[in-house]
Amino acid sequence: MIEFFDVTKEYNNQTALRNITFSIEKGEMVFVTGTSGSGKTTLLKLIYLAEKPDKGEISVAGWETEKLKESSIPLLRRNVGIVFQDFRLLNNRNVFENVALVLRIRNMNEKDIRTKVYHSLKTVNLRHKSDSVPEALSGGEQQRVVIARAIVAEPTLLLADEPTGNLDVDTAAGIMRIFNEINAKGTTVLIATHNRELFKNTGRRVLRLDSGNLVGEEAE
Amino acid sequence: MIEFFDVTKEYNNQTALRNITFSIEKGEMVFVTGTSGSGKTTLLKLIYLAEKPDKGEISVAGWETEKLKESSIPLLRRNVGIVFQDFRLLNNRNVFENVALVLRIRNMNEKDIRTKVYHSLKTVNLRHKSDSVPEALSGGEQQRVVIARAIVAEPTLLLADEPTGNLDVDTAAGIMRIFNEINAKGTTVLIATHNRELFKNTGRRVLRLDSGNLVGEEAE
Amino acid sequence: MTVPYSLRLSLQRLFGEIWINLLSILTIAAGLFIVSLSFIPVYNLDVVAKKLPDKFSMIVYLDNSLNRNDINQVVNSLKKNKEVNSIRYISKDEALKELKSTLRDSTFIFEGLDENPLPDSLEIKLRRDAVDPNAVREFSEKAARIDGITEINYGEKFLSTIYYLKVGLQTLGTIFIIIMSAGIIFVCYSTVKILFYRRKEEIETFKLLGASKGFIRTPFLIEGAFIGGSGGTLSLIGIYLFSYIVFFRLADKVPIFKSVAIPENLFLSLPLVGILLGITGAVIALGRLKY
Amino acid sequence: MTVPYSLRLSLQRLFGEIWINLLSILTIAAGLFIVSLSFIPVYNLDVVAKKLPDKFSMIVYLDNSLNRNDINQVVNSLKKNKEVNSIRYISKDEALKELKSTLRDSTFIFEGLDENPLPDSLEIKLRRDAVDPNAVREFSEKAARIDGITEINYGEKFLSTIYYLKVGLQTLGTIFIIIMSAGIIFVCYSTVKILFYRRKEEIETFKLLGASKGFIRTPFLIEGAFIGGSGGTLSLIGIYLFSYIVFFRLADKVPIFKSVAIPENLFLSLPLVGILLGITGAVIALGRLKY
Ligand SMILES: Nc1ncnc2c1ncn2[C@@H]1O[C@H](COP(=O)(O)OP(=O)(O)OP(=O)(O)O)[C@@H](O)[C@H]1O
Ligand SMILES: Nc1ncnc2c1ncn2[C@@H]1O[C@H](COP(=O)(O)OP(=O)(O)OP(=O)(O)O)[C@@H](O)[C@H]1O
Ligand SMILES: [Mg+2]
Ligand SMILES: [Mg+2]
Repeated sequence: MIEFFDVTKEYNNQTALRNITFSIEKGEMVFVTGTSGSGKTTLLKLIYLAEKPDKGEISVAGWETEKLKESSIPLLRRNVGIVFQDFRLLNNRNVFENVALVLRIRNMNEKDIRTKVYHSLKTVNLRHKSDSVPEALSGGEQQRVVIARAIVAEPTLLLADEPTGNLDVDTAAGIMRIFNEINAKGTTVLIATHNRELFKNTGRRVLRLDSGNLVGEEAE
Repeated sequence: MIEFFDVTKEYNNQTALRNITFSIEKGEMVFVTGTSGSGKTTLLKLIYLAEKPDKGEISVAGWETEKLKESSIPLLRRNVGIVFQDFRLLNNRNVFENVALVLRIRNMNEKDIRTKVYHSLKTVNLRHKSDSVPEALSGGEQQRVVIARAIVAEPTLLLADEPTGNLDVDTAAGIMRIFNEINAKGTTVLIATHNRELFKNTGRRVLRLDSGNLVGEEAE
Repeated sequence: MTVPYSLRLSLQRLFGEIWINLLSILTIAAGLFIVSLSFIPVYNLDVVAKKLPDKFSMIVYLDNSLNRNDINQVVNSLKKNKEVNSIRYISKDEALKELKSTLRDSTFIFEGLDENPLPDSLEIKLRRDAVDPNAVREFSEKAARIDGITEINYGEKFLSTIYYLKVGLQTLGTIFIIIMSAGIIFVCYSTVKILFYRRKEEIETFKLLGASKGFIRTPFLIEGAFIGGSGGTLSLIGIYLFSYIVFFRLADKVPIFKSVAIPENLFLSLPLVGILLGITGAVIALGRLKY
Repeated sequence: MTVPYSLRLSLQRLFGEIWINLLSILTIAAGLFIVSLSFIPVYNLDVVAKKLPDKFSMIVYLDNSLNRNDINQVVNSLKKNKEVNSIRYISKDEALKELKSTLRDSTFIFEGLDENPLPDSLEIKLRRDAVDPNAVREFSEKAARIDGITEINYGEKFLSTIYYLKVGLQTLGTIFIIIMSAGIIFVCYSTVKILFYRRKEEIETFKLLGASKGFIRTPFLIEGAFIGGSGGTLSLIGIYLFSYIVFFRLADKVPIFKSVAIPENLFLSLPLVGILLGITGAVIALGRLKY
């Protein structure tokens, strides 16, 4: 599903990722961890093409990203559900519309949109907040809206960047259950987190980053 | 330092806090915890006057907030350092200026500003990022800038809302050490968090919120 | 993307931030109103300028010995020149009558006259575009060579005043309208651009969620068209209100307003102009979308 | 707050988002330029309108039997009226000379004259504000009662044309300038407002960090003043360039431009007007800051 070969990414001559090589099979659930600023978010951004590598090759869902035409980028992204670390919720529309946007982009009809959005919001326990604007939600509620938005279109690849940073232990456990269910249905899941609790004793593979270097891939 | 008496806060007829009464002494370090949406952020907002209570009385640092003149609100806020859950960093200035803003508001001279800002940024290990804009920082780095901004003016009251949500265990421990040091120097500290690790076995008082009700005040 | 959704999306945006959008609409309306308003005097000056040459005429004095036939021949020779628009024969009696009526207050002059001392003459009106100092001089030289014409008379100073007034008014009017329009187009564009500038982040999020360029653009174009179109329509209403008040109400008191012409059909295109401005503004404001 | 910091802050903002600020500056410049531009024809029409009454004069014919002394008495009686600006005595000989020179082409009329049939007369110029059909009629009735005056003559139609042309031009010009200015003030205000709209969140953060109202406002006011002032200065430069090109270059070819007056001193206030607009825009845009 995802392959990195000798990938290096620099921001203004400061290396964020150095000679990274790894691959993730279809249907896997993998974690990325590392201290603050170690390059987790950058790694995810390379996958959904928000950043371009300075060196090396990346392929996602069979597409070689380097050769991808600009017009195909939206097509690739429509296969990916993303939980952004900084949420990226749109403040000028309510929760329902924020989640529905993903489906509207995919040209779905209004009836299906309602069914899917409400189902997705129910999954994260926010059905009752569908008419609120993001600004009227608590931090954890906002984060769950982002999660609902990421899973609503049933993507083949789910990228979650620090998805439980604003959630208490119980709610976080609930979210992890959802991710496991989705993964069980065949979706490849990649979660960047500093929260060891999420992957401890799960037997899942963990990519460990340290100042931009990949220093380990073993399960914990 | 802080006194709540029978405080109730509603948003559009939905109760966020119900009949809350508690008090925090000068020099204490207290935690607020509770599940997502239980009212932690709302409680902090009432203290720094971003929201007004619908019922009850609040006094902060000797001021009865209900009787406070509008022109005194900035004076009160200048005694308070706030780590906002949603960061509130200004994207059109670099890290240095974001932190320095707090001191400029207090009319400090340029030389002292430089000394204090750099010292504060060094405390959170971000001295080397002082020229970056917030958008070019990782999530955890942004959170640490917010912490640096909250402590730079040596406030008499520090309010921290989920200050370690984007930080790994080690960095979070470092931040808690800083908070403890500040508290030791006499600053009252109130931390809202879902992360039990922060207060487990510290002997500090923990206010437990559940759907807007205060359900416990004991240390863990 | 279904068009109904882009439509709904743009309506939501428009009404979601109604005040700021209203401000833009009013700005564009004000801009278009001003251009249209300044178009009225320019248009009228142009109408006046075009008619100016009609005020000009040449008088050709005829030899006293000519008979009817000879005179017809002179008229025909003159008519062969393409500059000539019309020729009027003025007999010496008519000429005296005209002179008496213009000198109404000093008719005592004529009390001593026993015989009409005036000659017969022809009044020549030239075609509008032939009223130009050089052309007229050439024409009068040609005419002077015709048998039976004793003298040719026209106010050279009057002619060049008329000519330069016409050219001057038209040039100034054109420059004025061009600059006005350029200025207002810029104001409209910049209003739309500033408005969309706030949406940078929204556009970024759309892209990251997999939206195609068309999906991102369409609602902005609709919004731009709506803002521009509303602005244009408002300016049209403003212009009509203005003309009604000034030219129908005020005209009672100040009759000169009655002769002001309003190019109404031209103004009917204002909403269309607004829509075009809005869409163009939106297109430029969005720029080349890059992933 | 130290003023140098607000200054630095506003400069940082201005240059940090240079493009969008430049756009606002240019919008305001375009707006002020347009008003100033349309001020030129209005100003010139007003100058012309004010001078129109000078074209008007009355002729008073005197009895043939009056001697020098009698005439002086008539002049003095007339001068007592406050409407009178100046009086010129025209002897019958002068009158004939003038008539001959205006009828230059038809001097043959006078060939049969043995004696000068014209009377002595006085040409009266009225004060500009007295040139109004009713006032003139009243005055002429009063004057007719003076001994020695046989007849009073003035073109009634010419008078009312002049009068209504003057009133009309001035009314239209005033309306035009008021609407133009209102429109452009609105455009400027709205530009600044839209610009500051983006800063809502920034202002909110400032408040939460303990900034006083003054601290929040000052940089915005400086920014507004700078944007407005730059816009005003640019429009001034534009106007000077425009006048240079049109009135100095074009005037060679089209002499009528030479007589166009440019109210240059008035335009010198454009930067100030811009600054005022910018500051006012900023003040209104910020609104009543509430904590
Ligand atoms: N501005 C608002 N308008 C309406 N409702 C609001 C607003 N702010 C918060 N709420 C609601 O009030 C409740 C409490 O919110 P609050 O932000 O205090 O929760 P919290 O304890 O901080 O949660 P979290 O841990 O997720 O940040 C939530 O249900 C939230 O949706
Ligand atoms: N747009 C950018 N421009 C410049 N530097 C950047 C940019 N984005 C990230 N960086 C830097 O690259 C490094 C890696 O950032 P990244 O966001 O990948 O870290 P992270 O592992 O996600 O950290 P965190 O856990 O704090 O979110 C950091 O030092 C960061 O400051
Ligand atoms: Mg990150
Ligand atoms: Mg919260």
